[in-house]
Amino acid sequence: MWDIVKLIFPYAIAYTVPILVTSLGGLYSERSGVVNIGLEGLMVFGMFAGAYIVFLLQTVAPGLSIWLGLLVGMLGGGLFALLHAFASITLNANQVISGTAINMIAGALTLYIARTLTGSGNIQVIRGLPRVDIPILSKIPILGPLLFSSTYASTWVVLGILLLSWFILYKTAFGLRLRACGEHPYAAASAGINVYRMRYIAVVISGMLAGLGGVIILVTYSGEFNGSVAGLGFLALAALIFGQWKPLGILGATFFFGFMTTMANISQVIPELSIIPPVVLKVFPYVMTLIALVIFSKSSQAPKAAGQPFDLGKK
Amino acid sequence: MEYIIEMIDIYKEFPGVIANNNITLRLKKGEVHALLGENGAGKSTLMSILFGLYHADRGTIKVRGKEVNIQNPNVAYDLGIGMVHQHFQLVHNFTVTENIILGSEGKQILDRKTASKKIKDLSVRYGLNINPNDKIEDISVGMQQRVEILKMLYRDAEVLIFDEPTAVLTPQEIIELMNIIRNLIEEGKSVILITHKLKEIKLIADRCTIIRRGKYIGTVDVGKTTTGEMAKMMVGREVLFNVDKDEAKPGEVILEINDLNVLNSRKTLGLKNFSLSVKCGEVMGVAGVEGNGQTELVEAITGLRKTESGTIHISGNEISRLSIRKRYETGLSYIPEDRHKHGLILDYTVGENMIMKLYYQEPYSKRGILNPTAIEEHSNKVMELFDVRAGEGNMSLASNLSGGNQQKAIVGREIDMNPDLLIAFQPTRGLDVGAIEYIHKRIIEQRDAGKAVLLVSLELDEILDLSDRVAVVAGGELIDVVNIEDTNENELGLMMTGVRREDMHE
Amino acid sequence: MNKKNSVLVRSLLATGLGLVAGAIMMLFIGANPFEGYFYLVKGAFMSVERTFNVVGTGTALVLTGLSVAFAFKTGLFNIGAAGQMLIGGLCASTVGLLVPLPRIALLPTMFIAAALGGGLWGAVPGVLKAKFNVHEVVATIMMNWIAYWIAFYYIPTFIKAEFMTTESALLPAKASLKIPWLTELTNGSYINLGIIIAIAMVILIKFILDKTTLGYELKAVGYNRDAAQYAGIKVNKNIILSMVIAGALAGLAGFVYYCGYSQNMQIGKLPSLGFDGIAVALLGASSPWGVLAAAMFFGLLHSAKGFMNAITGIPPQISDTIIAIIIYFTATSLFIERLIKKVIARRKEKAKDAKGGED
Amino acid sequence: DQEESSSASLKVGMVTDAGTIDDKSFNQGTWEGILEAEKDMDISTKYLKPVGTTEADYMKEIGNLYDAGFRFMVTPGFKFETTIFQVQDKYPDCKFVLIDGAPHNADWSVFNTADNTVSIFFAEHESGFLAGVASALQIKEGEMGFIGGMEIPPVQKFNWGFQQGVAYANDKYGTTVVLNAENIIYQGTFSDVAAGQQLAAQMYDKGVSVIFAAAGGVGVGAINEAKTRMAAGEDAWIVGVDLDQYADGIYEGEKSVILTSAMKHIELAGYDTLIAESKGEFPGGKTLYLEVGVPEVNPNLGEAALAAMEEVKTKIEAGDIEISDVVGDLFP
Ligand SMILES: Nc1ncnc2c1ncn2[C@@H]1O[C@H](COP(=O)(O)OP(=O)(O)OP(=O)(O)O)[C@@H](O)[C@H]1O
Ligand SMILES: Nc1ncnc2c1ncn2[C@@H]1O[C@H](COP(=O)(O)OP(=O)(O)OP(=O)(O)O)[C@@H](O)[C@H]1O
Ligand SMILES: [Mg+2]
Ligand SMILES: [Mg+2]
Repeated sequence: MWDIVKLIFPYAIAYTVPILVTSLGGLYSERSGVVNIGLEGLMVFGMFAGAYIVFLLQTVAPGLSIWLGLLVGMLGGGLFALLHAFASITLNANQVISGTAINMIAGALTLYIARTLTGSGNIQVIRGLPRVDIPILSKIPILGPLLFSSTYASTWVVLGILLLSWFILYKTAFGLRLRACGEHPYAAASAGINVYRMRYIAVVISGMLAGLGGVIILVTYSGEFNGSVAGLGFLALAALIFGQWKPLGILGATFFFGFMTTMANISQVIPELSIIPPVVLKVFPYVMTLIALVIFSKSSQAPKAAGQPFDLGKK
Repeated sequence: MEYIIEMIDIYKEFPGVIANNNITLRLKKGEVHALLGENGAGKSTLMSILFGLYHADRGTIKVRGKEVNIQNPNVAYDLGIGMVHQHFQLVHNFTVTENIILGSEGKQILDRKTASKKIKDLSVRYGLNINPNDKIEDISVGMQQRVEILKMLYRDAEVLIFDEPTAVLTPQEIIELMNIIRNLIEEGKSVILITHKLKEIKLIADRCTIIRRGKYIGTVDVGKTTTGEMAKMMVGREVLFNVDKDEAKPGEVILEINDLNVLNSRKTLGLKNFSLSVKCGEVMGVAGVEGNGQTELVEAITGLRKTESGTIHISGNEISRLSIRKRYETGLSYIPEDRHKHGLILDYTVGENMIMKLYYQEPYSKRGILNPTAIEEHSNKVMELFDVRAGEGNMSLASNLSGGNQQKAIVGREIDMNPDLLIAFQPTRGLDVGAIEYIHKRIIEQRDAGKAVLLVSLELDEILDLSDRVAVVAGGELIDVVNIEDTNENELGLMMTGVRREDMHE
Repeated sequence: MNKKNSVLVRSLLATGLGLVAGAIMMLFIGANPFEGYFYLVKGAFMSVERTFNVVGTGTALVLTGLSVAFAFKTGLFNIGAAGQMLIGGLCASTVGLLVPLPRIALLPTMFIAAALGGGLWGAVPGVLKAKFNVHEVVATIMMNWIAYWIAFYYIPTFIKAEFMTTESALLPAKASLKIPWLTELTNGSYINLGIIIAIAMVILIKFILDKTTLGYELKAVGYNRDAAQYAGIKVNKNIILSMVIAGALAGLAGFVYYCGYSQNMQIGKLPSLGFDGIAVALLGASSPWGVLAAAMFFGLLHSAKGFMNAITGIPPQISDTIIAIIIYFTATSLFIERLIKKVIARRKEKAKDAKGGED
Repeated sequence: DQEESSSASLKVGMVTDAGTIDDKSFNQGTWEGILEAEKDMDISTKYLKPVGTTEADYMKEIGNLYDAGFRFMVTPGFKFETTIFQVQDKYPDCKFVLIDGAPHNADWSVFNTADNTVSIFFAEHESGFLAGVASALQIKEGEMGFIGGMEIPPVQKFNWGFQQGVAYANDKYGTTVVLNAENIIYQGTFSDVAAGQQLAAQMYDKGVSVIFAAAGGVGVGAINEAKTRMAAGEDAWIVGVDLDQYADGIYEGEKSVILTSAMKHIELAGYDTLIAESKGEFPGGKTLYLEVGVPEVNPNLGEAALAAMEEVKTKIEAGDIEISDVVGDLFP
């Protein structure tokens, strides 16, 4: 079993990271009171923007182009999220509808633009991020092979974002205000906080992180943009709820998904696992999530105002 | 500089409603200035404009003689203006400290320790008795109000606006609040106080500005004006303050509660070994500080909450294991505390709301199919009987009714079911005197028709006006049941703190 | 303006804005929007076959749209129509392929199987929501994937085609919803018995929601759970029931799609119609007739976009983009409508003022 | 305008199979052949992508093309078999080129390639065989693996041919390449990029050095994994499929992870039939077998491997080597 775990771990982490960072994006948005069903679309859009930059620059500056791609993917996701922000914050639209529209627009529009720009719906990346063993740390017994071997730089960036998010949310004035906007926006407003602005910031951050997640998929395991992220945005949303709207909960939830899915994916080539009917392995993460949700259901920590438009009656 | 605040000719319109139609209000430094008006008169709107939450369409605001533009609450705080809202603006799962520093945290990285210390100091100085580390959801409403006050003090507000602060308080808490307000005045602050209770205005205010339907009526010197005069200015007609009622003629026991134990939302016993019996033809008032078991009692009777042990009989039938609907069918009606949470389905029409508990019965439906004619007839009847006014009659959405009309609709619906036992939980909360008068009359009519009424109210005046007997609760226990003639406000207030009558007269 | 009219206006407004946005995008790539839309309409109605194809293409969308709309009405968001549809199709196909019954009995059995299968798939999130307060959005997403993988392994194991493991066997004619003479008459269009089922369901759901105590209860729970409980309505029962009905509708979508439109099932696919159902429900403002109209409109776009593309060179993604933009505008049209009202009110006021300012 | 100028020339349409037009494989090959023909003759071209992959979806797009005036259509994939069976009669004035399949009715009881239709087949097993021989000869010893997409006939044939090729190299050229049953798998989709990457990673981690990926998007993931490894100095090769995938495998300068590719010259399907059509020689009603093999240029193959491959090629052509296109006692 240990051998299997050791074998799976680095790839499970690689698979987890984009979901994790997207889910963290969702965390900002929902903590500010804006439900973001559009994470999937934001990922797609960010992935598209990043892929296009990498595509343009990879022959000129291979290493740099990847990091630029990550940056532009973030910006692209953030920019695209403005559409959701505008509808759900400025226009007080139904946030679920707006998010659904974001998903639909991203899928259709990126392919439409990709065709026009590159003449091709698919955008390929020559080479993604390298995978490296962290010197010294990868030699630590147990933890070394699990955590510090074959890692992507992006993984550490995302873990940094995770820690930073925790700190921002709970230790800074910005975080306090953000959470207040998601729990009781009118209280926040009466404390002099510009709820609209906070929500805009949060939704844009969620777009940036989801966009980053999209590009990470591209520069780590997929190497190609094809107009879809295969439902990972929805998984990120589920992980957000499963993780009870908390950074560490989200880490746990996404890693659980990542590990189980990876295990199911590769069970075919691992004789020890191939005795289990594949359908069981495939279905396992989803069934377990349902069970976990039942167990945690007693203490739901959902932001109280998430999904409710905020309207001060201003003209 | 005579006035610290001057609001001149303030005009504010909401879609379809002119909330403020050229209202003028001038606040002197060091005074308590009351703002009086019916529900929907525009009081909260006016104060929200002063506090920077809304923007006036027209009009001028001067602070200390200088014209200002209050863009948002931050500007208001900078000008030394703070506000305690009618509905508390507190984040329930934040601590007291977090709520108070929210929006004026100082540095970007939170320093909760220093803030807590400052809050503790303020709390001691003004006698507020607050623990900065408590979570809001764990403290009483009275305490929450003090947090709101601390929020203003923390920001060095000079002008403090209180929007209906006493509506949610117990008599004792009201007295304490009055003391706090006096402290504030002594420390050199000025206060604007919104309240529907003329008695309170008399007690503490220096001057009073009265508005009606968004229009400025006048400003009076409280010392030189009677409550009757003020009430007349407010509603535009004479108001009866006391409910006329004859002697009660109590009959058989209809509601019998024995040794009832009920858990509260925090999973501890909210009602302990509670026993009570209510007779036909009487109004049984339940007096108590909020959160002392009233909700648990009422919800246990109606079935919204499970009981742990004990029995509840209505007309001799044990009902504590029956479904909610079965209980209503035994002749129980219930005017709920929160009209928006429980009382109405705001997206349904008034007509649909009128059959909320009847829709499955003939003639409103037959074999699962609704009968629109019967529904319409029924709701028109109730609306007429109880003077429910709505733009499109029974086809109006409930959400489009004003608060008073919503409440009248609920009262009408419940009384029209001709219940043997009517439970009325805070039936007039937040309503103006006109609406209160009307609802009180209906409750007494019910009693006079030989029906039982269980009236839960946090307002002692209401209890004293309507009840024949009063059950006082404290800490989830029944303290005592007293006849209304044998008691008075002071005694009830003391009992509500948990002191038993025997102990009082020693 | 009463509520119904204003909903209609809003949907039309959104559609209009979506089409305008589509026109702008066509201009952007140098195409002529009038030509584009002309061929879109021509592609939909230029022949009997094509006209009926619009209906045939929209049929399953009516049911997925109805599924989502019904859940909406009762306060639930059903993202799980795709999975419910898949299971419904699986059940119907299994019956169609394996149960030896004459057509007259087989089709009703398949109908029931599909409704039961979809209903069961809806019941799980319903129960989780009612009993454990598990958010139905997550639960239905999970159920989608579970359905996906079950179909993935079920089809090759139990109902696979003779020469292929990735598809189910083609349904025999007696198990197909196609009506040979009608197909013939319409030159081989996709119209089939499914449209009867779809319209019947529209009428049934409309009736349930508006005219029955069941609908009264379901909507009450949807609008205000606490008030419904206060009124003595069994909230949990209604939540579950609502999801079961929504699931059954989506299951029937699987029936009409897999047994009427495609005649077999393929593995490795969550039907996109499940998600399009969300769009249909939104554009149809969750009202049954609105859903029917929206589904037909989407059917038109889906069935004619290829023709437009073939003639004009405007990429077919334009129609997906138009649909997406329409949905975005349905979300925001309430605001736009208010804006328009305000402008009108201002005008009136000015007119009044001009009259002399009395009153 | 556009319509006018093209009205004179033949309108040639294509309906894609699952996947995009630039799938580096089937659709792309077919489309490139048509575009190639467009350069050489007076035709206008267009492809449509159906929403799904059911017969109804295909019929719809063929109808769209037909109604828009297209009278020559190329459809890639055996999934079009039943569709073409119907449309060849429905649209008798239109010509159809069906790649990888022969028109038949729903229950396979009637096969009929009408006069306006030509069926085109490829011997994928031969292509797989050659690729197997070439890669075995190149690495000489070690382990190889196979990742298929869905378990459908063309992919299966690639697999079986590949296994026979490796065995042949071991037998006749003394290589010692191992193919373990556990390393021969079908992922189950043509789209799960993540699973492709993870499966390839596992195989490489367990010592496999060459993976034959006939798996669409799943293959994209596998190629991506190979690139990451090769860039880090590991031996991680991919055998490409359908087209010469060398360019897709480039990870640095000119270096590619694609050892060789098991090709079928799909582009010839459209090109050859269109040229024939222009000469009035459309091979209607016929079934054609088109060329398969490995690319002309294989920068990653050494002299010895190339030479041996030529030898094998001649033997196959001469019928000296028999390659089975059924599973027999191979790994399924
Ligand atoms: N945000 C808003 N949008 C639209 N109308 C509003 C809004 N806020 C208040 N109103 C309307 O403006 C009028 C004045 O409301 P306001 O809350 O100021 O009354 P009030 O005097 O405080 O009443 P109460 O005694 O019930 O607190 C009412 O008709 C109310 O319905
Ligand atoms: N938020 C709102 N949006 C639109 N219309 C509103 C809103 N609030 C109130 N109204 C409408 O404005 C009118 C006045 O409401 P308001 O609350 O001032 O009533 P009121 O005069 O105070 O009556 P009551 O004594 O019953 O409270 C009502 O007809 C109500 O339908
Ligand atoms: Mg009011
Ligand atoms: Mg008010």
